[in-house]
Amino acid sequence: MVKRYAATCTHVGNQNIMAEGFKTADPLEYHKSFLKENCRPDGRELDEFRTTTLNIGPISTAEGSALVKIGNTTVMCGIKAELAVPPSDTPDKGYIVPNVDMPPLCASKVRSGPPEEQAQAASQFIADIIETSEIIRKEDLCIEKEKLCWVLYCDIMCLDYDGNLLDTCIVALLAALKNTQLPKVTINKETDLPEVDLLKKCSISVNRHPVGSSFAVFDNTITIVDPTADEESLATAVMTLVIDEEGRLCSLHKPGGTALSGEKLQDCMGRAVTRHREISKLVDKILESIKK
Amino acid sequence: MSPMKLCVPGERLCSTEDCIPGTGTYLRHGYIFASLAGYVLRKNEGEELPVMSVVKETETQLLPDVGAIVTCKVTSINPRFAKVHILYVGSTPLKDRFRGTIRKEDVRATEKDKVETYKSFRPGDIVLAKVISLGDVQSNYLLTTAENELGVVVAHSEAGAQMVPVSWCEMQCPRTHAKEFRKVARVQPEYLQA
Amino acid sequence: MFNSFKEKISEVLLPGDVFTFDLPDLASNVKPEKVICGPGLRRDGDDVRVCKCGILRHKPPNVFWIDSQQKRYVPVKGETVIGVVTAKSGDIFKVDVGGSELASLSYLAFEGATKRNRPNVQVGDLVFAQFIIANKDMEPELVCIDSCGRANGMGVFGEGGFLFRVSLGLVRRLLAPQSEIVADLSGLFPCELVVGLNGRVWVKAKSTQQTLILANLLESCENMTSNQRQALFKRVADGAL
Amino acid sequence: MDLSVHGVSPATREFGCEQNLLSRPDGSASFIQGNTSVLAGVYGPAEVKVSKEIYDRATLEVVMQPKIGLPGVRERAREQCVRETCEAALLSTLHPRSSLTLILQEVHDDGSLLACCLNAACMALMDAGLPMSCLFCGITCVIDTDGQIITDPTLQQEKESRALMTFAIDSTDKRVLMSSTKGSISIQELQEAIALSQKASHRIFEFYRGSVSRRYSKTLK
Amino acid sequence: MATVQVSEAEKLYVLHGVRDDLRVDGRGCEDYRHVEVETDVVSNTDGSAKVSLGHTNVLVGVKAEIGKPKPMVPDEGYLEFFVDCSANATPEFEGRGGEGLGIELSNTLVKVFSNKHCLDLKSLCISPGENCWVLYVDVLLLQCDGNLFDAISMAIKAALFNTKIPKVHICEDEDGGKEIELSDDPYDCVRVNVENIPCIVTLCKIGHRHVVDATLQEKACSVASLLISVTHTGMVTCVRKVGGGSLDPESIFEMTETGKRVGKALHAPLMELLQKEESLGSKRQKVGFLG
Amino acid sequence: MPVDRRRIRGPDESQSPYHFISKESQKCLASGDRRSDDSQRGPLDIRPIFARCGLNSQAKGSAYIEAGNTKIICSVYGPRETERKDETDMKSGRLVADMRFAPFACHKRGAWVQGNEEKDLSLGLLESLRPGVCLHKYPRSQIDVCVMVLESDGPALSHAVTCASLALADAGIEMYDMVLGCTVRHTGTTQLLDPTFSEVQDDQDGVFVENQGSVTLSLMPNMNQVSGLQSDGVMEQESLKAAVQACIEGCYKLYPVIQHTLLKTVRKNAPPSEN
Repeated sequence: MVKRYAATCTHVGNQNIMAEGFKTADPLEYHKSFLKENCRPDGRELDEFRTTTLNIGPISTAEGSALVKIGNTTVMCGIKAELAVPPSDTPDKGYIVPNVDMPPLCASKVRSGPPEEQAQAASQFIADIIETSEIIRKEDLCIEKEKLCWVLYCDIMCLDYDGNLLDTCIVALLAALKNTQLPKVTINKETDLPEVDLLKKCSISVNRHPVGSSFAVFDNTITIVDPTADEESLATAVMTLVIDEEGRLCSLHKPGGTALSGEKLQDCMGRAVTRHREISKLVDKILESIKK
Repeated sequence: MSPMKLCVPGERLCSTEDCIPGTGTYLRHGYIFASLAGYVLRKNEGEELPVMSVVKETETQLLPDVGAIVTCKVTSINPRFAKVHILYVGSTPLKDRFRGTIRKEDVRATEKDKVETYKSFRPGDIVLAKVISLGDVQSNYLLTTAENELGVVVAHSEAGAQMVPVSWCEMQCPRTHAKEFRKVARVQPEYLQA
Repeated sequence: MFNSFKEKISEVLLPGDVFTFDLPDLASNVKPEKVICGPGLRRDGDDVRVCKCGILRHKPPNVFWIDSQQKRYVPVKGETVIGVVTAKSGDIFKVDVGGSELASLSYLAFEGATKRNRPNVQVGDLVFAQFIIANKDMEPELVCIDSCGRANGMGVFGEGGFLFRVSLGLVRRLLAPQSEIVADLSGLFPCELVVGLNGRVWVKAKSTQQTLILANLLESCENMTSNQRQALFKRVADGAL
Repeated sequence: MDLSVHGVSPATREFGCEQNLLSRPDGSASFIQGNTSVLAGVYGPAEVKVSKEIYDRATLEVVMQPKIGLPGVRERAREQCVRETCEAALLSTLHPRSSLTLILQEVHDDGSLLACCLNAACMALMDAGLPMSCLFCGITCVIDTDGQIITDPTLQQEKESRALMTFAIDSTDKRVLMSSTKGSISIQELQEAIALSQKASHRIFEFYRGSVSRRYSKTLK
Repeated sequence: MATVQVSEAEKLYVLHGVRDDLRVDGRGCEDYRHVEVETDVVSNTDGSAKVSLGHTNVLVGVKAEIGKPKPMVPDEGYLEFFVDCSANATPEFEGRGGEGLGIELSNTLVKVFSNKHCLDLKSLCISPGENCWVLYVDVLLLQCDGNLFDAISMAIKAALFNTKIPKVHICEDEDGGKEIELSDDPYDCVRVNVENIPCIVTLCKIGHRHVVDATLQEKACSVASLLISVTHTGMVTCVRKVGGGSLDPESIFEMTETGKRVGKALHAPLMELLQKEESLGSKRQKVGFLG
Repeated sequence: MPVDRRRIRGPDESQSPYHFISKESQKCLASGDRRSDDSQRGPLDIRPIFARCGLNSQAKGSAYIEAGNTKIICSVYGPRETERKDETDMKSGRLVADMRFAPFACHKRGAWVQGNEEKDLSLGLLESLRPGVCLHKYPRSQIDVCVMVLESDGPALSHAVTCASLALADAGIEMYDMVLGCTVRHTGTTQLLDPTFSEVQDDQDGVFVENQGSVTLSLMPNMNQVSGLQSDGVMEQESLKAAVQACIEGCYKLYPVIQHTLLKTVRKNAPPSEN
């Protein structure tokens, strides 16, 4: 790192801006000077994820919860279950309602008020993933056809935003769902009202395990994995690949930006597959540890 | 070496009879109290009494103050003034952007009426400036570059290359050799690299 | 490259179309000609790339540009425009010319104006002025004098007359050296006609009625062939409309 | 691999486009793909709010209006896709500190709506005369239950499909600028779909050229 | 909050006056300004009252509507508060200027009044889990000259005293569905028991002492105030510190003591006044808004 | 009621399962004596507190507090440019406090949109913190304090105050004193310090208990000044006084923990050897 720093200084030449100043004054050049040497300002390789940590079930008021950190980026997902009448067009299904929120505490740029575009797009993205991968079978959420079903509110909140929101959200959602336990509900024949037995709880079956891998593209040539907030804002494009355990794509989400060649896409795909293995292992390990 | 004393805000450090209050402290009822969490420093600075201050690991110059040297980026210019974003106060980066204004008459010290902002700054330039006023309700921080050491330090030419200063009012593009006008800051020798 | 340009003259081009240098013919060892790129063409490394859609035009010997139809005006240095004074602040006027920001106009930039003798310009007045500064980095600046300090037709508009907007393409046709439209129009009614390159046209004829007829005719020229136009003008001249 | 898919040009519905049909915006276009129709309007470069000002480029905002009701989260996600695609094509550094606004009004949705929005957006940006480094087009593909890939599907075909992909493709290198997918897709299927979309893009860009030429032939003679 | 600018000299004058138990308008530290209460001032409400306290003027209207009980308490009705800070009261409220204060006031009113200790919420229940009375209490600030809370609380107590809720009959139709029938007779109504409804006393700390019913000028001289709501028995139902400053524990104890004493004493004359006005019935002389 | 178009909506109506708890399991929920959360805890003990500073990478300062099951996170941003300036901002800075509950923080799912109660708590937080911050040092700027209650089991406001003042100190914002929060639940004759959620619940059986209420107080321990005070319920003035005193004592019990947390942070960020 120290060596890199010196190199940056000479790059700036005789200007009386210190190396740290260079970062703020011309952040793009600063990052590019690292990428040229196949490394990144935080010392990572181009295809290296930040440390991912997971805490499953930290919130006792939620039916299921998980806290995920990828580097500094921290996301908490809490699952709250409520009872409702099934939708009229699919009377044998329940609801899953995911929302991603970026409250003002997660980043300096976020102002209080309704969610901004990024959070809304993330909500839609997560909703699409749930729909596509059938992570939970909505039929499993039905308690009695046409009468009663569960609504799973998956509230995903970013507590610290340092890039790569989508990957973190997917892991948090997956881990929280795996942690979710619903009480037993029966419908009382006399009153026609539901009766909830908090003593009998059972897990819901998680059907599929989607895992995301995000990439940032610099000038059509360099792709880096797991971008930080700085890297995201300087990159010319970002992309998220979501893969399930069978290696099928749940999503290729690239909301614009500069073009990406087929070969690069292929490389990213390969990285996404290994990432899936890493995350599955991590989730299983943590789940195992909390069972004990 | 004895362990350095630590304190949290609100802690009473000493009486004003023993010390002069420095940074990170405040005075109340004749005593000096800490206003920061950090290390307690007692320094003799040639005065009768030592100065008592509290320091954190990072510099706590959080706001541009009158007289402070700031590093800023020019965001827009018009014939009357240049608008800038203040990036640094001294050597401390600001986490949030503060806006400032360099008025035409504050660009340089001499021949003020002949100053043209267009020949002094361009959007994107990195400029060293000094805070002259916090401004009023409507305006931003008012800055000046009317000193030899102040002015443009980094600028890019039309061709996109970083230019080299050739005089106090001109910079040159290394690629096209075209010269452009700027209010150039004199490069201080201690920053020059071998 | 020159040849590849020539082939395309008067053709419609789209953004992203590229002109590459002809491979230098080693045998003949002819130097490639220089090309001057006008609006809508940009150098991209060794190539020239089209960035606006429109028709490729050529002005001998080697100037090429894209003639495109657009409505929003973007200030260009040296162009004359019609602006509306929207504010006075200190020693400048703020003028709306239809661009992305207001242009400034110094009160000294009028013929005969001095610090004591300020021109009589009010908020809401129309001015005919020329850009002396217009580029992406700066606030555009107008003047109402030429390089010799003469008004040269520029300044504040007088009473009466009618201001309306037409497309930038039509404006350029009106300002062409021998514009048929202008010739035809002035054949109908005697009038004063001021055309700003920002798509604003000011007309004043003898009566309000004539002014309005002229304005309407001009607006309808937008999408007419010259034959259609001449037919229309003839009907007006005959008093049919 | 079904080679026949690669052999023939992928099927698309009939296109229609009209530029400069609205008088208020600085650029406008309507784009029709079969029964799907979108109206686009562009304003700018215009004055920008101080809070949204970017010192070295224009600020682009995209607003998407559904046919019925008010825009929701889905529209916001699509706006993001369209905006970032446009940003890749526009030379927004030529108009720093100004605002560009693109409004997309859904007129009718009969499948491939996002693709149609992208096409309408591109035509409207061109109409406004905004400088662009290249053009882009949108193509939607679906994979039906038999594993067949259908380009430019109708709403019915979308409903019956098991996967849906929309790509934006640039005119210079025919690469993927934007991708938005739904449904489980194998990597092979993805590659086939991209290849097909790239093929289909030629057709759309041809249509763009024809459409613009027609417009200029009308006005500039 | 509506504020006035006070110079240092004025501040010192007020401070010294308070020290000597003599305020600028001649009152002692625990004296209220002249209070006027009038009920039944708005005809299209179910209960209303107007209170003026010095130059502070507030109008409260109560509207009773049938709503659904809250799921957690199916056998209770509830109150909803809305405070309208109209630009009439002070130009500062123009546009959205009064919104923040309005929310602050109504949130505090909820805390003070909307609990079962001060009002028998069960009496507002019509049929458990299905229907209940919702009392919409709308507060309109007509003029602000300090001490809004005290004036509003008196006005709310008076308006609730004045509130007449129509009697209802629940009848069952053939299908077993329930139907609610409102009594047509305007005299066939239920009254709200306002006995336990507290009054708010705001104490402003000025210098080392505190005053009740501070004017805007006095408020500007104070760093913090304590708002205490007291019932007729002298029970304290709500305490809140408001304002940017802090208080030492000793003065908090003194202030609660004063608050309790002053607050307790407020109830009897207020009730007396209300009952007297009620007994006059239609014979009473209406003062109205221009009086 | 306008519909929230910026979030994905669920069914129009859904109800918490806690409204339909069967009789048997209800008993189990309410079982156990008070102070069930920690058998060691006496009525005037606070819950063991876990506090840490500097967890948020984006904020100028941040803190996290865990007291029993109550979990609160706070970030401080600024001083930054005030968005809307007025005359008073020129002389001294503006403190802005925003307190929210995560939708999953309570038994009943909360809405994303900040409700009146959260606004009221934000105001209470602001008024408790403001006397402690040297705002005159930050002219023309604003300091934003954002508090998120991740899980609420007992007095959110008092812990939020403590957490926020830790975050302010971590941010290096100059303060006259730390601000600590404490809540006491008073029932009849007993006082419970730092009550859990079940302890502050009014008796659902509808038995009217005289002299019952809660007091939340914020204290600046070195100056011995109360910067915030809120109470509800119905209490005799003497009980109120006793509760206030209990809160103050509670704050002093809390102070060493907070002090320790801050000092640890200072030491971690800059080990003494380097100075």
